[in-house]
Amino acid sequence: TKKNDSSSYGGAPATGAATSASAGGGAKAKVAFVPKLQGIPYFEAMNAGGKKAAEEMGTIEWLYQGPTQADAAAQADIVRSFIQQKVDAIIVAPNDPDSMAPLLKQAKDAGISVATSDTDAPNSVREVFVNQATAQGIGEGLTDSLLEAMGDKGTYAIVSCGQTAENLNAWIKVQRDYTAKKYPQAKIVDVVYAGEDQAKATQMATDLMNAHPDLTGLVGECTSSAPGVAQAVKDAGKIGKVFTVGLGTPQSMKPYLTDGSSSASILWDVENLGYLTAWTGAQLAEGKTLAAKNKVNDKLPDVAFDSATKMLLLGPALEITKDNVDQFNY
Amino acid sequence: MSTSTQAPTPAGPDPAPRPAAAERGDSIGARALRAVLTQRITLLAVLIVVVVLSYVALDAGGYLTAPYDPDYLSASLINAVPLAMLALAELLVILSGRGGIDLSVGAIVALSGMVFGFMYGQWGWPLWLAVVATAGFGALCGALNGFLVAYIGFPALIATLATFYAFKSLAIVVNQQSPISTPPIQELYSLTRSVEIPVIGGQIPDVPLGIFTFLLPTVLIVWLLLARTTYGRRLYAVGTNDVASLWAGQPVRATRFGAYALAGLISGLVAVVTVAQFASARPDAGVSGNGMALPAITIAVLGGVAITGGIGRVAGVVLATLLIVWLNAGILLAFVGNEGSQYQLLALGVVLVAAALLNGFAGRRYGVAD
Amino acid sequence: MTSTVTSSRPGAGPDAPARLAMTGISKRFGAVRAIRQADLVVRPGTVHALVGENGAGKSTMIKILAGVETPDTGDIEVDGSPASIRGTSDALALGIATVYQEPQLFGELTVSENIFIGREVRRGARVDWAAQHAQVVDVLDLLGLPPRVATATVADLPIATQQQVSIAKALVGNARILILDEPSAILTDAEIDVLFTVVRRLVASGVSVIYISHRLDELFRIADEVTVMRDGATIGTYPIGDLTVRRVAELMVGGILTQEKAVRAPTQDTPALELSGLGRVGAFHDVDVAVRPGEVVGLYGLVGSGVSEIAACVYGIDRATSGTITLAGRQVRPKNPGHAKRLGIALLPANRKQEGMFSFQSIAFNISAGHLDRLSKAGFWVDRAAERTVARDLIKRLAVKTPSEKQAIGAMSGGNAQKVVLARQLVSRPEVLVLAEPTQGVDIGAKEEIHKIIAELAAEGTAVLVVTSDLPEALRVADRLVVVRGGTTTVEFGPDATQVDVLAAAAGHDDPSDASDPEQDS
Amino acid sequence: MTTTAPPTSPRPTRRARVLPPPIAGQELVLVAVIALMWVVLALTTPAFASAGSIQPLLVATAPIALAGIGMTIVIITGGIDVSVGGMMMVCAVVTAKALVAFELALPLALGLSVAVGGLLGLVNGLLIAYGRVHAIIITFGTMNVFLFVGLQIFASRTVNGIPSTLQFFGRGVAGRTLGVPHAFVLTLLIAAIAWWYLRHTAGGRHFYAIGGDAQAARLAGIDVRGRILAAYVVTGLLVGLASCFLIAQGTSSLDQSVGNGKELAVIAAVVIGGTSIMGGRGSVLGTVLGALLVQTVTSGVTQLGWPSQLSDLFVGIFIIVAVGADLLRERARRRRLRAKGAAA
Ligand SMILES: Nc1ncnc2c1ncn2[C@@H]1O[C@H](COP(=O)(O)OP(=O)(O)OP(=O)(O)O)[C@@H](O)[C@H]1O
Ligand SMILES: Nc1ncnc2c1ncn2[C@@H]1O[C@H](COP(=O)(O)OP(=O)(O)OP(=O)(O)O)[C@@H](O)[C@H]1O
Ligand SMILES: [Mg+2]
Ligand SMILES: [Mg+2]
Repeated sequence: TKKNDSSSYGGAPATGAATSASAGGGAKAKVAFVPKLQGIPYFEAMNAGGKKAAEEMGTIEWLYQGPTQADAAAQADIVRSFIQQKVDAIIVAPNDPDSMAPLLKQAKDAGISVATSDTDAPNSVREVFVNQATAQGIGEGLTDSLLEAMGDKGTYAIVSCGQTAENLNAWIKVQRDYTAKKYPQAKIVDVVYAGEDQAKATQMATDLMNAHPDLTGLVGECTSSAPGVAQAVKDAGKIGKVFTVGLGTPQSMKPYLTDGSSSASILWDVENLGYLTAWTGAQLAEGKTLAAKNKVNDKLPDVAFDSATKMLLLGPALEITKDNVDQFNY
Repeated sequence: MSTSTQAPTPAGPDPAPRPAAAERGDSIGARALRAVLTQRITLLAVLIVVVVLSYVALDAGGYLTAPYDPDYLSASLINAVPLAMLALAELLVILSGRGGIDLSVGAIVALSGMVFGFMYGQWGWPLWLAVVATAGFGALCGALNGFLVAYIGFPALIATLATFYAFKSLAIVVNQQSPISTPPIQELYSLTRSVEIPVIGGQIPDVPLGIFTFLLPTVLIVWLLLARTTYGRRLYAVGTNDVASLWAGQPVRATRFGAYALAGLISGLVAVVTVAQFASARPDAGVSGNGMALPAITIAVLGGVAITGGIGRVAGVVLATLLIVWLNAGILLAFVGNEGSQYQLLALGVVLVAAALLNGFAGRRYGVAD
Repeated sequence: MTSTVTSSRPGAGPDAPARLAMTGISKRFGAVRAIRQADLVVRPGTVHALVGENGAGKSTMIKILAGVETPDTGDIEVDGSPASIRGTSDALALGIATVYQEPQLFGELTVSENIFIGREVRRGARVDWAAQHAQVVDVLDLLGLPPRVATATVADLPIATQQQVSIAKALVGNARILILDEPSAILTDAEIDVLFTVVRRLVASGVSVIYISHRLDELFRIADEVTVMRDGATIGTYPIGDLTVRRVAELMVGGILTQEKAVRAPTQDTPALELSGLGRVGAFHDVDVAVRPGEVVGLYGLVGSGVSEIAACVYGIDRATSGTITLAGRQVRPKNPGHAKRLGIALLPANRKQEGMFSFQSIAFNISAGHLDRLSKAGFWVDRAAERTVARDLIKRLAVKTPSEKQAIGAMSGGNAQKVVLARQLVSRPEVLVLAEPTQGVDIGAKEEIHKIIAELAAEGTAVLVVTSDLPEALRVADRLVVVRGGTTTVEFGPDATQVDVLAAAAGHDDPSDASDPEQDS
Repeated sequence: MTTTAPPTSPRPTRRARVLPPPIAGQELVLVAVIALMWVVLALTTPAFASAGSIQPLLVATAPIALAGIGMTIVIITGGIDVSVGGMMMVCAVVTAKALVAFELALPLALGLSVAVGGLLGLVNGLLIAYGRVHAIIITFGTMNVFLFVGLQIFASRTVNGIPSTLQFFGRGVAGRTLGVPHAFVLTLLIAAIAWWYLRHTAGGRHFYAIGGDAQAARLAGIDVRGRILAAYVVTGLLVGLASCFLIAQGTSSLDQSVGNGKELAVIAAVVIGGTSIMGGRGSVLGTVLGALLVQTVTSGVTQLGWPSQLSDLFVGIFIIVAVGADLLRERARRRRLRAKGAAA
């Protein structure tokens, strides 16, 4: 029997994996991406982008495997199995950044390059964080879009999802601060948590409208509550009276953007994010260093890398409205 | 590990009078078949061998994405720690009879994990004190269940469904839904790393430390408790027939109460394991997704614990955990992409139903009560 | 070897075809040959008793007839034509109605519903409650129960009334063969009288009744013919006139019974157990009994008289509300069975299956349960060697038939299981031993052995209180017999009491002490 | 054997009450508690008592109540079904996909969902009735299998652009007639039928008998297996219908979180409604009220502006209180019986 070379303390860090991919020529480097959750359009679109990158670049094999529940433990299992598979790079969108940190260390010790994408694990050994947009950009984008619809004033509420989701909570914090600063006549009256349940998000949005009859805005903080709040407004017959924005994927938001129950969806090009993630994995696997500005492909000619925070930024957040929604097929 | 010498449970070597003729006349093969079909522990042991060998064969044939080797098996044991411990907690409460079950173990893990987070991560208590206090807090949560079930007379399913909701809600509210992951908590991860076993460690893979620090002590203590102590006897007696237990002068309520409190205590320990494993005290640990309770009950049942009480063994629970953990670990290597996690669900469901049906069928066929 | 019989009863001439003929019936359960080549012929309009030791196969025989079990071999003819009984509904369709040994009632349903369950009177899609109700009221009336019982929820009724409901259930509908499997076990004598009246009325109208009972004296009041079973085979069928209780018992066990009674004297004068003025609201009052060491006292009362409640009180299951319990001169108040045990009281529960046995646990487990403090180190660590020794000793002493102390008690016969439960009471020699219905449902052989053990215990100086509703047993084992009637102790009899005297004292001459007052529902 | 009523029952004068009262203690208590909560919420929140609040509340109650009716029957027979969440997922995804692909009409969509639910219920029922393994074990197993099937059908995608066909059961205007939500009315109608069936037909009473004592029920000639099978199939059918309600209440897309955790929500509604988990006793009206109570708590907490996570704590407390009250009543009943026995 051989010793575990994946253990965190033992086994000399094998530097071989990265070099062999570049030197060996024939064998493709294995880049694995572990999303928070499988089967939701957001991560499946990232997967599509990653696959596309693998095809176009031709130097990597793209692996994608996610848990069926947004659960840190289930995600850890998958990371562990990728470590066992001795892939060349593991990129994770952690459900719980703190939980993921030690595992990433374990992977790195086993000679695997590690990175995060979509959600960061700042206290980890990750070499790069592929960021879709800054928390600032997202939070402000949501607030601006909503307040534009609301006429810069009024009260609004937020329907969030998982109570413990780091990035959602970070965005909410930005929204609170930014609203207080930039829109003194506007106010956030409540933040509620509906989990990943669309029907529950819809019902909670309905309850919020009843609890605050003067409510004129609702934010759906994630891809399941964004259409949920819009549906609630539509059901209550309050289109034009209560405005909603959210972080919804284009196809699920399309009906609501069209009928006006949702003013805008703040997102980014998720496929491009997937592409960038795969590209980053390839760079790491080949042992290349990232420049301050990177040309990834024609669509991403100028991706900024901040070497201080080791953050690769996709670009500014994107406002999806009824006019541009059809550009996205996910 | 083998716990096959457990005395009071006839669930294993079956003592029912059997026709001597049939016994003698049977070939060794027929007897082995009978043992596999009627005894859950034998069945599980055989299944584990079959599963591991099939994966090894698949591996040799190049059908797996990575080697299914002792290293991987050993590394995946880290999952066995919380799962087996909670399944042992379920063993205790299910044994206590009258529809004993504990749906709240996952919520206790979440809530006492937060308590541990406060004590160790924020208030700076020494580790040993925080661990003891967390276990104590878990026991207190379990004691609430035990009080409702044993002294007030609530059906266990209902009492623990209620406390599941309550503990879950409190865990989220207690720290405004944020996890606690201060540096002391993060450093705890080292408790779950893999270590080399002394003496023979050079020859075999390293094993996750949690196995030694938490799982094996729990297994050993629960086994001794059930098989060797008067409390264990009383628990089997109460679970088998609580009226008779009362008439025999045993403290029925206290015994049943104890089972729930102990289950809570084990859940408190699992909370520490979970916090260490994830380097953060998460308010939704143990309740996110499908939660920890349902898998724990499933493992217990797969391990041969009779839902009616009074029958069940530590060995069965441990073997069932190994089977599921190693089966799942292999599935992740056998299926690429999202399919892997999905087939884990299928495997768990099919193994559970098939084992239960097989035992039921064989029990009737061979005239042994399941 | 079945002897043919002719009856002299009118209306059931020898030429009439048999109502029921079961021939060559065999049935195995795994390796247990429950029935072997048994024959049973029941003629129309007769009461046919089926007797045999425990496990002789009586219940299995009637379960085959009722469609609960299917025989391996054999034929069944009803009224001369072959019948195929594949399920309970086939049996019902043939007019075979059964009162099972264990009550088969549904606690949350009303009496009416219980009686018609599985064969409801329908009107369209729904149940015709009114029509059912009317029939039920008639049948209850026949059994001397008021109409309001029909709408009562069964769980709200006393156990004896529940048993009568089981009987009512069999009486509704046009049964041609009525099977009663130990119906009298928990009925009071007055209720048994009502039952017998009903049975006679049914028989007169041409119904055949198969009657199973361990109370052999009853046969002589009701049966026309008796079929004796032994080891799954039918030994023979005899007209009742050819038999005596003794003869039946001999046929059952296949040998001659000896019956002698030892004469004992108490070893001390201070009672080991004394109840004085003991009472519990709603159950009994002013109970006075004293049992001295080395003495066996019988506490005899009809079911419902309060005997069983007295035992429960002495053992701390219930609390007395008045009076005192004194143990060897010291007044005590047992709080629970554990406490009572520490005080030196041991009790054999009346209901073996529910209150005594840990079915799928071993004999050793069953014996040591309740004595773990003694059979352990520091009250915590089970001393398995001591446990084994004690179990083996008791198995030998009580002549329990088993290959090993590891055998599960659930797979043992009733008599052996009873001995194991009794063995539990003897682990530490108790000062006071209360035996509630020590031989209920136990066959004559085992009964004898248990009686012998009781005598031995008394000889060793234990004070034994036998609480029973089995009069012959009470007379047989007790040195003194205290009769309970209407919730209180009444007369006391010495060793030479006769059955008639005691029964008269227990049942009372003028007031029928049972609960079934014929009060009209208003 | 059907016994015909004999002509000699001349007692037509007074129709004696031959059944227990139609509404038992637990239902009355629940009605009182819900009424009290509604009054308090109406007084303390701006718009709880408005149509815009009550209508969605009733709609949101419907799926849990509906699945709860099936679960009530299952629990009455002494069983349990923890696979309803998995069943909901399968029914919902099949129906949603069919709606998108074939633009099904409403009756067809309903029929499809109900048929799929019935099929899954049949699987449970067959395994439980013929496997002779405790229902909780079987349904723990099938839960996982159903989740697998559901995820496979989802094929890692959400179902987008679901047509508004099912809005007939939604929260919106299309889901109401004269202000009354269709989903809730249909639920009440089905509850009423189930109530009548359980109370007045032989088949219904047999469920109770089986839960009371399955062995005795078999001896009484009741088709125990058939009835148990029926209970799970009915649960499947109702879960199928409830899945349509869920689709209608969600958005125009459906993701794989649908049904997650619903089994516990449904069981909570049933036990709050006073059905005994031991079997043999229970009422579908109680279940509907239980579901309404839980939804009132959830909506109430949100409308009061309290942390939304607190609603679970209240649900837990309500379960304890509701079942505790039932236990006390049961104890009082036994004490009464003893006292009566003493008097006699
Ligand atoms: N379901 C069963 N499985 C195995 N053995 C059985 C079963 N039912 C009965 N037996 C066995 O068949 C034999 C006959 O049992 P049966 O119940 O007919 O006796 P019985 O004469 O009615 O006894 P009792 O007087 O105690 O009621 C016994 O040995 C019994 O153990
Ligand atoms: N389920 C079973 N499987 C195998 N053997 C059994 C089973 N039940 C009973 N036996 C065997 O049948 C024999 C007689 O048991 P049985 O239960 O008939 O006793 P019994 O005296 O009729 O009890 P009771 O009076 O309580 O009905 C015993 O030797 C027992 O080992
Ligand atoms: Mg018997
Ligand atoms: Mg019998």
